[in-house]
Amino acid sequence: MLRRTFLGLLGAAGASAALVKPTQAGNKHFGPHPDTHGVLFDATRCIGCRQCELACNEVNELPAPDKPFDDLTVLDTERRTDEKTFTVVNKYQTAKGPVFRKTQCNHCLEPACASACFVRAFKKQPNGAVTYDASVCVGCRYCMVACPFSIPAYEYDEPLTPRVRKCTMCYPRLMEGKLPGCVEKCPKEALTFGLRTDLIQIARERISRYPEKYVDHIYGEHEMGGTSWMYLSGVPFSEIGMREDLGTASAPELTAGPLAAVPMVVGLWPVLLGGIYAVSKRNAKVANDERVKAVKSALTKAGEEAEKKLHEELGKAEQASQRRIEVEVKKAVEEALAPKEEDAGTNEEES
Amino acid sequence: MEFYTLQDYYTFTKGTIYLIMGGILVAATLYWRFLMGGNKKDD
Amino acid sequence: MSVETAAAPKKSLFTPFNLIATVILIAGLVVTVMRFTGGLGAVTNLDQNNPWGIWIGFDLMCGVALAAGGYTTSAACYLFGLKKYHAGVRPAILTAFLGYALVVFALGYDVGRPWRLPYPIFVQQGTTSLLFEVGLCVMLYLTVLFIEFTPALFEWLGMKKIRNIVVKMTLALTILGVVLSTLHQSSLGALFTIAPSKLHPLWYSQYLPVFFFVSSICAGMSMVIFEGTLSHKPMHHLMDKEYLDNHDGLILGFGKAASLVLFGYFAIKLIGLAYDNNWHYLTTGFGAWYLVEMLGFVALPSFLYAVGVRDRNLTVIRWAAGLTVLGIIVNRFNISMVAFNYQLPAAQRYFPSWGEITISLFVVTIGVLVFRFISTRMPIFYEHPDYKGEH
Amino acid sequence: MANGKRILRLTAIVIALVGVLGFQLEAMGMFEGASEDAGRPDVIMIDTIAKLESLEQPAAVFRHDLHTKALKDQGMSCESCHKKDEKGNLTLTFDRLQDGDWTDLSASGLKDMYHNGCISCHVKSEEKGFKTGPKAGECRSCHQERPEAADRVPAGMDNMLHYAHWNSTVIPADKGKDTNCGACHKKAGEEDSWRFSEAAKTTPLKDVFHSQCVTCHESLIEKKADRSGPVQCAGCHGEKETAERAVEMAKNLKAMGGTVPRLPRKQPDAVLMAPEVKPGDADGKPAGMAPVAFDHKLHEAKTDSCLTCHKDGVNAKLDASYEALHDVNDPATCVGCHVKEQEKPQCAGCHAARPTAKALSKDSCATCHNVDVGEKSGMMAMMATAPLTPATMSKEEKQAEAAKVIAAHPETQAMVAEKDIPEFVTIGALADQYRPSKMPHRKIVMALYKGMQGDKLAAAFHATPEAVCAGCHHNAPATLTPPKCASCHGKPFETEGKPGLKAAYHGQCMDCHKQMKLEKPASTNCVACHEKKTN
Repeated sequence: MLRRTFLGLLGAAGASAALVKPTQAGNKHFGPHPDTHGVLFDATRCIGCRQCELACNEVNELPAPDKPFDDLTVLDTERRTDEKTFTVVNKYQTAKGPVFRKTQCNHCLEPACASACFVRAFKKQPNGAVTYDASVCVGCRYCMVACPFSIPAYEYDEPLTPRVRKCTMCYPRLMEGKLPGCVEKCPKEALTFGLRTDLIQIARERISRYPEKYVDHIYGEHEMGGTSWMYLSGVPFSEIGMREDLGTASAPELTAGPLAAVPMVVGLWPVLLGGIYAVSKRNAKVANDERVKAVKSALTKAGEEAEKKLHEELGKAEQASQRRIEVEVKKAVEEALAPKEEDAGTNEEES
Repeated sequence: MEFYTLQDYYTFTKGTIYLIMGGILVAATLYWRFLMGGNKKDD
Repeated sequence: MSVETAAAPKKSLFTPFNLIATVILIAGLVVTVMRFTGGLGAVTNLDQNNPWGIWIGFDLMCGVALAAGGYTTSAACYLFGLKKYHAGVRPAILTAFLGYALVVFALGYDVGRPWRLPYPIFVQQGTTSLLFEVGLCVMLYLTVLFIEFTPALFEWLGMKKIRNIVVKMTLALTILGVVLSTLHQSSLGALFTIAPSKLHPLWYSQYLPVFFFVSSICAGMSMVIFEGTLSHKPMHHLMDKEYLDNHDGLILGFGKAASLVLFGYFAIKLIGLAYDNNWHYLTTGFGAWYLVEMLGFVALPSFLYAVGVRDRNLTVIRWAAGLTVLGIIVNRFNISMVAFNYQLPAAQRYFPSWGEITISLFVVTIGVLVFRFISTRMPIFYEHPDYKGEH
Repeated sequence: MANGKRILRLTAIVIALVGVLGFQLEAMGMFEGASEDAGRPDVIMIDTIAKLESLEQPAAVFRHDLHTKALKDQGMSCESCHKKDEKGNLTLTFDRLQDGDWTDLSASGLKDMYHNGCISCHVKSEEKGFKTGPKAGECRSCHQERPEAADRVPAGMDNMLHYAHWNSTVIPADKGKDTNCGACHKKAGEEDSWRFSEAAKTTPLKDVFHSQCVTCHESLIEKKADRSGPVQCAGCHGEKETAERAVEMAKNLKAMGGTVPRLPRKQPDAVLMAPEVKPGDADGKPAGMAPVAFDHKLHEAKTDSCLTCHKDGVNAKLDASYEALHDVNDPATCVGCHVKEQEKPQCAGCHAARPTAKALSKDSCATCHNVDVGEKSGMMAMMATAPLTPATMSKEEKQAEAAKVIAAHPETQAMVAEKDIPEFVTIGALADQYRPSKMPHRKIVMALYKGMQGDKLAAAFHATPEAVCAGCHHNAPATLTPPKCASCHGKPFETEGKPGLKAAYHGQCMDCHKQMKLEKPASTNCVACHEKKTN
């Protein structure tokens, strides 16, 4: 009987956890900070000169790469950002000829890295940049797991002080009123820097002015809740190595459900488990009482001898093991035409 | 308090909730003792 | 942590087990030196696309799931009133405590700056992170498990008074343990809810936390059975009559429970499949592997358990327990490695290096040695004569 | 025992893994070989019975060219399968005169006809020792579960192919005439594509063409004429074959001087296109746009087929609505075709960057609507007000009026005197890491002029010699002394559509080079235009 209760309640536990639906913050909306800046990358303008990579390398004082930045054969293999490279340009062969695409941190409006970080090392700054603070980073790399664009990189070769490295949108330069390094260096204005709201207008304008030149989509306007770095392209984005299946839910929205369930467990589990404990204890007590009663009635029917023995044992029970009583009681009961009792625990634990 | 990202908002609300959760655990223990500590005979 | 010191007192008996353990320990120490001088890059196959390997997938994910025996057993005994499982509680608590201690120990290898592990709790709290939730719960639960374990220690040391105080806290500790376990077991699954684009749709679900919690119950109970089987032979001389008398009952009871929970787990996985309308993936390669996991490692052990319980056949139950444990490992591997980054070309996928495997074996070996050290000295499989029958 | 079980379990896991791998390989299509027969133009799916009753078996796959070749190899003719009608023409149906013949045939009769016809022939040719097709009992060889899709291209009777026919001596001239139109076109004076013929209204189009083309080609071959056309399916509909033919045609065209001789159909040289006169219009003069003098002769040479413009056939009245003539996005309209012309590398350098070039402007309207506008300018230049009243004019008068206007069109692009074009322009306003760029300005302008040479479209629309300057010096008055780029272009990101000076220079040069398909210098070769500073 008790075992069944146990299993049933385990099932109930699973079900109530499932009931907690993913919730957003009610109907509240948190638009980006009005000062959110961003960059619009226009793949139809990019010529693949790698000047942005060079600028990034200089501005961030990164180590020199194996091959110099004017060596364009590097473009023949697809690369990703790493701990020494915050931005890379890749070349894609498409129906419209080679198309180049720059990759770097997209500076999400609701950054997955920031949502994932358990020490708040990442922060979405009011000016749009997503920055990283190495002074608190533990190095768990959950940000790398979380990032839908696979941008953060880790210093795997640092034994004791590894950092996560990624584009900062040149946050220090922005604070000085300068442009991001790559934007400043681009010879073609393939990168347009500005307020994010303006950039969306600009992108829409370009698409409507040259409808045959552009795919009618601003990548990053809504992807993963929107990004500060957005993209225009003349070929489908999937052809230039960008995932079109990311959806529009931001990282905090994705984890809102499980996070919302946490306090419910804390609030209700003690009540539920305490209740189970009380019920099982009560059942045990009732069973015990019944048995004692049965024993009593059996014993009154039985002779003096048995009654005496029982009293003796009940007296002992106050100080010593219940189990022993049980055995003794059983013995006594058997002697006295036993009733059909199942085993039941006895209460000895004080809360 | 003004929030510009859902992330900041959640950081704030979850922070509060974690504190409340700690409080709940302590309160639950005390309340249990209060509830169970009455007339033992009636248990 | 007591684990470092535990490696030392090995018996000079040249048993095969001791020889292998010695080799693993030496290899582990070598890799340890490499890890903390050359960085993760020197010993692991981790890269920018694959930030988590077996140190997370096995040591953390599986370690935590398999240590779930602690809370399931103590809940069954102290909360659900199944007193006859009492003898099983102490081994389970010890296993769980060691399991969690080793998880933290292994994390020391995996994270970049292990001495900062307390940072999320004491320096800057990233409350929106599920990893924060996991970290907080693991820390608290480790403490709870330690306190739950201390009676054995105090009995061994003969410290009666403090032992009795701790015993009085059992109910509160057990409830707290279950609360914390529910939270971090499920949050381990919820870690991946942030990356729907990286985890294969067959394994990704908004229900991941529920899946992880329910499967941890199966894992915990199966692990108690499995481990009881393993320690039965070498530890037999230490086990008292009560332990031995109740052991078969415990196996039957847990077998029955595990069978039912596995059934429920299978059911909710099926619902998850329907919820996201992922049927069409079943015909792909990943789908076949998913079916292997679901049929071979969930449905089959559930059925085997049922058969074993009906026939009171302990051998079958033990096999089912082994299969379930393996199934949990398969599931955690799938989620953290096999189905993770499924979109990447094969050349960029992760496979563990020898260094990583060595450290994982190293950690497991330490666990076994410490368990042996403690269980041969403290009243784990038997009741301390002073407290006989007082449980 | 326990060991055995363990091995068994490991084996099971290995098998499962191999299975998974196999699945993935299969999914990636590694096991699938490409079908050799994919995309044959001659596949016919025989499902004649489907019209009478539902099919018991899937339609039969029939490869026509395979059979014509086999018949030829075995010394047999088309008549082995196709009957000749009373005029001696081959019918297109199998072994019967025409569809009408078998309407009284039952489905089973029809089935027997095909089965007997096919199988008996296969048997016979096998007896003769040839490789042959399926025989009785091999149902699935013809009735394939997966139908083969034929891959046919349109036969493409364009002006050049048409010329090859009407210029051919193999096709004799009509009685008492110099031309041989009558050999194909039955209605003298009203020749048009067959698709607009009477027959096409009742007969499927493919039969209209096949019954004439293939029959004629076949009869010429029988008569051992000097030349004939294709009789195989692939000859007209095979992708490879038509491509080869196109190459050959292009070669012939080049040998003739690049222009297909005009069709001797008495089409006009010049046409006066005027809006229709509606009742109420004063003096029988239409209100609105000035008439257009259309150079029909010039445009004939610029198109592959008369049907490009005469969409409903040359005898039908042309749709003269605004939309039918001015749709920028439809290359079959006047404006659309002109815009399409701008995609040529010689034009695209300037035009691709200027969406305004595609929109209609008041200047571009007046370029066409220019008949009878006198000395007016601006918007009024497009309004017909002069004494011209098209409604009262005869066809000849109208043609003459149009011809007069056309004659006044410039033959080629007017050029600015070479000495007025600066030879070099040094761009140094931004010199920072690189030395100033010495741009060969005159060379570039002359290259642009060269691309327009003899292009009447360019000549007509580039109204002044300085219009060309606007290709780069855009948004400025067309003058020999345009303002400096830096007058408008300064810092980046000030106004959308107006790049900063650096991007303006780079964009202008690189985008133009890209559009004009100039490989050198590569956009990424910085030092090709400006030397790197060494310090």
